[in-house]
Amino acid sequence: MTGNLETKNISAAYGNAQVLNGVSIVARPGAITCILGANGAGKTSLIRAIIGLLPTIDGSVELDGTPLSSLRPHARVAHGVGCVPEGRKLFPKMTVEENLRVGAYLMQDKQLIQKRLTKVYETFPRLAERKQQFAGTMSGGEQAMVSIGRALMSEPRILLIDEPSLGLSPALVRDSFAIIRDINKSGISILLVEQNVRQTLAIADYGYVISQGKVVARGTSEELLNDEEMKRAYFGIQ
Amino acid sequence: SAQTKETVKIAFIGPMSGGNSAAGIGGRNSAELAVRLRNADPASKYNYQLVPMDDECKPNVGIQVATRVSTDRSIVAGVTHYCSAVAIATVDVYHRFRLPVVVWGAILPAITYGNEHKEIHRVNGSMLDEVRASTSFLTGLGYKKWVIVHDTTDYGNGFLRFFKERIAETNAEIVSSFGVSADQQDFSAELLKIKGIQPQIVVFAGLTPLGVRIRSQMERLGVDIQYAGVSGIMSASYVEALGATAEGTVSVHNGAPAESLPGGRMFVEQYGKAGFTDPAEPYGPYAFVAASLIMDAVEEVGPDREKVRDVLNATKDHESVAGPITFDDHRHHAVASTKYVAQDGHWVRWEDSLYASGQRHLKGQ
Amino acid sequence: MKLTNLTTSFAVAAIGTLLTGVILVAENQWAVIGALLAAAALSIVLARLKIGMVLASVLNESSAWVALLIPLGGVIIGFALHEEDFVLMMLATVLIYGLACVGLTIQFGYAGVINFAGAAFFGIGGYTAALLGEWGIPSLLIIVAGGMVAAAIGCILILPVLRTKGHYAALITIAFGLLFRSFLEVNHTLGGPQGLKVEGASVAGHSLLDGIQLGSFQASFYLNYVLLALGVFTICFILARNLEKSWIGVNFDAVREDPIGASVFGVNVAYWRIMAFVIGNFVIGLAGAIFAMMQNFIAPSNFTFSDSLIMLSIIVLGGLGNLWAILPAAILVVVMPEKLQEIGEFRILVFAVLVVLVLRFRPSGLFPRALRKFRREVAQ
Amino acid sequence: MSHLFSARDVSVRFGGLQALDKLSLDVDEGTIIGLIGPNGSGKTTFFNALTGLCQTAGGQLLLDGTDITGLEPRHVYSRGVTRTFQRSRLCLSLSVFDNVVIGRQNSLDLNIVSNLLQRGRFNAAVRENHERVRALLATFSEMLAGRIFDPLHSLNMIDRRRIEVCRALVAEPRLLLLDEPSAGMTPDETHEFMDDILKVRSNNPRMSIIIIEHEMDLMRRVAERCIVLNYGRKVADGTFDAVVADPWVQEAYLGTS
Amino acid sequence: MAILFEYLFNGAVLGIMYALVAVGFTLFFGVLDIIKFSHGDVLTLGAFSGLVSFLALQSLGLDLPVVGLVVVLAAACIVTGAVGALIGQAFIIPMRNASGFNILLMTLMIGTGIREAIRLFYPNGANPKAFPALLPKTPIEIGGVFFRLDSIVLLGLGFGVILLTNWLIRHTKLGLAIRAVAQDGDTAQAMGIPFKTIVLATFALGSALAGIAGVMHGIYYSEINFSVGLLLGVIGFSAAVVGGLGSIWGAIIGGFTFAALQTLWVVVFPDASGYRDVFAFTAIIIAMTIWPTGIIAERYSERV
Ligand SMILES: Nc1ncnc2c1ncn2[C@@H]1O[C@H](COP(=O)(O)OP(=O)(O)OP(=O)(O)O)[C@@H](O)[C@H]1O
Ligand SMILES: Nc1ncnc2c1ncn2[C@@H]1O[C@H](COP(=O)(O)OP(=O)(O)OP(=O)(O)O)[C@@H](O)[C@H]1O
Ligand SMILES: [Mg+2]
Ligand SMILES: [Mg+2]
Repeated sequence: MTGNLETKNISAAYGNAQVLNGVSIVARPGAITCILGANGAGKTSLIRAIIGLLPTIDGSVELDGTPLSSLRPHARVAHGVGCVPEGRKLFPKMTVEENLRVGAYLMQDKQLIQKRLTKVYETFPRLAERKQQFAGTMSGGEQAMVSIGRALMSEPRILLIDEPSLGLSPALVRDSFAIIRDINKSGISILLVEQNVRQTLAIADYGYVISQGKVVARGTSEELLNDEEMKRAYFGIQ
Repeated sequence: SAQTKETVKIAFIGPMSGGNSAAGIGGRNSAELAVRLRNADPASKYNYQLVPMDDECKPNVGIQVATRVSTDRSIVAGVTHYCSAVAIATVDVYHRFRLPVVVWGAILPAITYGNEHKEIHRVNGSMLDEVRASTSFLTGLGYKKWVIVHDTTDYGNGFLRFFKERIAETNAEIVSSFGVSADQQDFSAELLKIKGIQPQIVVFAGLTPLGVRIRSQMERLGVDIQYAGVSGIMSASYVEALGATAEGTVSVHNGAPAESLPGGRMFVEQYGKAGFTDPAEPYGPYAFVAASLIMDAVEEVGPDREKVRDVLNATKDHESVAGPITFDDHRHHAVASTKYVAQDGHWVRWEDSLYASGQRHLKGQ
Repeated sequence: MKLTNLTTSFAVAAIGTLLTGVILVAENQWAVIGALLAAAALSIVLARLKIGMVLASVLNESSAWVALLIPLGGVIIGFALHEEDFVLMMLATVLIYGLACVGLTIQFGYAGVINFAGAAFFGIGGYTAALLGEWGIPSLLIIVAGGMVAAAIGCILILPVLRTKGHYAALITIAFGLLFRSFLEVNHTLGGPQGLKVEGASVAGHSLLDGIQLGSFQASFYLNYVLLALGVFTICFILARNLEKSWIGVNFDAVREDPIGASVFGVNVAYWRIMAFVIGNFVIGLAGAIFAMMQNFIAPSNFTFSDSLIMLSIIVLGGLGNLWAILPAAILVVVMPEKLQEIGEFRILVFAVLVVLVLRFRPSGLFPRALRKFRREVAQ
Repeated sequence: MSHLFSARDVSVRFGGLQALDKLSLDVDEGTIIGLIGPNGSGKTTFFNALTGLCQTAGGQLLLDGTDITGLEPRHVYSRGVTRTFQRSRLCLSLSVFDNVVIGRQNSLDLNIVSNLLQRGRFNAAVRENHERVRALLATFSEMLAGRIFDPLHSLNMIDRRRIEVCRALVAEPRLLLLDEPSAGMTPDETHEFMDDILKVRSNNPRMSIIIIEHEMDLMRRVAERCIVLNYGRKVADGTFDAVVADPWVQEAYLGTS
Repeated sequence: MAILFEYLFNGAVLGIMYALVAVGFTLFFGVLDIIKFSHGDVLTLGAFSGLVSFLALQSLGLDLPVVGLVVVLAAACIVTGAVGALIGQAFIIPMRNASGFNILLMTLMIGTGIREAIRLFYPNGANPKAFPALLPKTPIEIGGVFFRLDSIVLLGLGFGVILLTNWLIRHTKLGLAIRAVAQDGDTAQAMGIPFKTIVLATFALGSALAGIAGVMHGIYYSEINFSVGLLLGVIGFSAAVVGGLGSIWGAIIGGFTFAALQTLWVVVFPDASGYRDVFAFTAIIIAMTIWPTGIIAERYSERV
């Protein structure tokens, strides 16, 4: 099975402010690996560093043994890294369908693209109603659907997902977690960043906790669920 | 030897960037040539140096550089301005700072006639000289129904005014006139209108770039009417840019062909020898003359602005490559304008042309 | 803290005065290039050490009197070079363009209202001065009238501008600038392409066109204009500075940054846009009137689209919204082409390349605007 | 009895899309209303219509019984309605103070002459406003109060959210509209954040709040009444428990069956 | 009557020329969200490189009519495309985060640089240059209406190029990528789009359009000079904006509107023909008041 992503000791900074401080994580093939951490811990920065949008000052990224560090973002995508960025990041002046088509930019087979498009519309019927609406005018939740749909259009070996549940209604949050699990079942490794700890750990196999740009805890979902520190920080007062 | 001679500075001002830079650079080169020739002459008392300045053909820039050269006490006099608007704007500056100047290219009458400043001289004639020659020439050829196309700068407007005045004294008539802006590219609307009016002749008052555009678009639109221009179109690039289409365009210019000037052969020869990459352009000889006049005055009375001015004021029958120069009471040197026709890719003096000899015919003849 | 602020401000003023003086008098091409290189090196060092930002905030947070360093420096240069007509004329031109740029800063730097017709409003001020000059009206009144007419005509233009935004608004001002110029050119009642002569300014019956003569002290008449421009510039500078550090300044910024967000918090977006445009045009009109009086002559070709661009380049090169940056940038943009006369026909090319390089490597200008902080006001 | 705010049959249309469909609801003084509904059900659109950012296609919006339909945003503000945005709308290049003080628009002296010339008076006004803004920021975080003159772009997301709420609160509105204020916060942070808002409200018990949230725990805790939207229509209205018990809500919104 | 048709026809050729320039502006704006004001001068560059290639051909003794046209067009496109890509690489990509206004000013200055360079470094560059007649100028007269064959060909060529561009942007993968990059470069990369390549391709494409327009201009007017791009740039920009930035149909409408305004004025008020630009630009301001975001308004409006 493929989709084994490893970061080794990566560090990165915005100007003088170092946000990643030697982060090493492994996303195992076929598994869902999650990254937890408070606001501003550096989760998004880690995702950006993996995809190549944030230059690293140290360390390396490998996918199935291929070093990615020297590649530009689009080349990393070509190697099989997919991404649902934080805050959706749709192309606001494009229609829903065009957004989805951009997701399939690297695919050549027109029939396959059409097939995937149909599948996305099946998963999100609301998008099927709105094929020609500008993505920028959609409601917050609808945009999330487009963003996940867009990521589904390519066939990555590993999918990086940054806070997909942000702003989604409870039912849709559940759906999206179910969708993520389905994607995973279809053989795509997943690296998931979330605030919604309980539901995340429910579907994840393995997790990392990041704080101040460093990995401070790691373990299987159960281990993390039973960690006292984690409970205090994330589950709130019950 | 040159080292022991005192250095005297003379300013040159003209448009060296922008649309009129060809004329400006030609003028600068010609003035430079005059200075070089003088410096090479062992008999001269001083070592001359030309200080060239760019007025961009804009009055405000002109005022700036005029102030700059006028307030530089080491400069005794100036060879100034090709563009009339700039020349008009700067006369007060020269007067205020008492810098004698000789205009080498601007032809609006008011530059010398619009004031009483003793500092301002002009060697290249005025628009009036041209208009007179041109009107009698064209009406003499039998063109009675005129349309004038003029640019909306003071140059084109000035011509329009004087043409109107002169035509009123003849039995010809200006049936319509069109103002066009100096950077206009397309004239189909004006030309189709003219096509509808059917005049006998289209007279253009403006500079070469515009003159070329209008002539070539007349051809495209099938406006088959005789075309005439003022001195502004009379440059080598007019016939170059139009090729065969230029054939038969008539024009009148204050400058006679350099070769036909008394000292013209010498000028052409020396200009070629000096190795300038750009041509002298028709007004080049006048820049040469202006610089020479100033240097002659300096030779006579030394580098003193006031004395140089007085000598210049009194210029009478002074020999030059453009013939004898005489300043009138407004320090203006009138020029007998020469008539030209474009023939086989060259501007030819009308009298020497195949048209005058009847071998070829202008349109409507 | 107080002392360092004071010494820093004085040091800045001293260095600025010195550099300005040197650039103004430098005749020799190498001296000019040397001064340019020194200024470039200085700006790189400032950027490297991040001192630029610190300086900007020091100047921004000092009390209003620091603005008086400008007339101080100006007067020092003016009197030191009192016989150099040309140099003084350049200095006055710099101040006048600087004044117009204060207006543009209020419009574009503060409220974000783009104005590509700066030269047109400058011209309106100038033509007003030309027309009123014939009537023997006191010069100071004429200058104010120049500002008022520019502001009034701006009021008409702002209406279409308000309905649009971004590049659409830019087009409206570009179109106005172009039509203003072509109108002047074809319309003969205002002198046509040949332009108009303008009466020089006179103060208390004294024509500013006469040189100054006090005992043995003899100065060029351009010193008069330097002092006049310096006076008006300083007043407008201080007022603009107060404007920036006021609730109105806060509103301008909000309107520029996010008009929709601002409107939800009660900000009258249209009103502030109009205000900025009108105040700005008033200041530009003042500058135009003084300019016309000093030059004694104006013509349509003084007020072209490229002149508007020159004004905009000044505020952008200096650092958008930073009043202090206007003068160094104006010196660069106004004096440099003049000093580069020796390279003749290449100077426009050189100038264009220079601007491109600055924009490319210092996109926020040579001296970016400092954050507004009300520290001083709060501390009092 | 009269309500602080009422919507009567309000409709909003975007092209062919009916984003709000004859929505009616009432808000009494001093209450906190939770607005929930699936994504795209028109919650934000309702806020936009209320604050004058989008045109209504029918119906009336009444504040204190007076019609505010179609008023410009700034006039709605003057009547005491402020809001936050789902996607933060702050001026990143300005300081924290500037961003918040804009919220006091109506109490600022905007006369040109006094702003430019009467600097002493202006300085006094700055001191007064500074005190208020500082105190408000301090209720949320002492650290934030200490950074009052820092540029906004130097702050993290959470602090920016706090500042947006402060900007809306500093005007002492009568009706406060919060659009997903807790998005992106951990439960802990959300909790703390809501406490702070309630703290501010306790000083001003007559203020009413409408809050859009998908976080059910938070809703349960703060909302005295919940209104559920779907496809721009009101589908349920009542106490939190009653609404949550509604079978439609169970099924279509909460996804628990 | 016949003259009326001639007005219409020549107005149309003028309109298509403006439209072609406007399409370039629209492309850069709609696609990259920038105003690239050097466009007019790139056009001049295109015309001059076409001229040089023709002179080169001539000196090689190859004077075939069709080949000449193809070579001249190709040369113009290659030179302008390369220069466009170079501008993108050196100035626009590194300035991706700068304000739109900075880019506008910068490209204006780059345009000035190109213009001055042509004037200074092309032999005798300040003077107008004859442009070769690459198309047959055969006069055609139908019922007293006078055309030239080459004008008709140019009209067709202009339309063809514009429609092709529209198709490229709206209906191809390259077009999709171009628009994605315009709206969010980072995310486009994260979707696998090669950012730099696409930006450079856009610049090459838009500039090549200017190259074609330059050659057309040369053929139509038989004459080029270093400043043709100056006014044409301003008019093209106005046309693009009046039509509605970002819309190719808007560019066409804008181009024809502008040509119609100019022609109309001279026809109706021949004695005040000098006022034609005053009239045209006043009309533009009024049009912008009526249609604040262009005649074909942007469909997208910001959501709050
Ligand atoms: N563009 C930027 N410039 C400067 N600092 C930044 C930038 N983006 C993020 N930061 C800072 O880097 C740190 C880590 O940010 P990051 O977005 O990676 O956090 P996160 O864990 O994803 O947080 P969140 O849960 O809020 O999404 C934060 O302190 C943030 O303020
Ligand atoms: N400017 C607009 N143009 C077109 N459609 C719009 C516009 N604004 C909103 N809509 C549509 O109106 C509907 C309601 O949107 P709204 O933003 O009010 O939803 P919401 O309830 O706030 O959803 P969410 O919880 O996802 O934020 C959506 O389907 C959206 O696509
Ligand atoms: Mg994040
Ligand atoms: Mg919403």
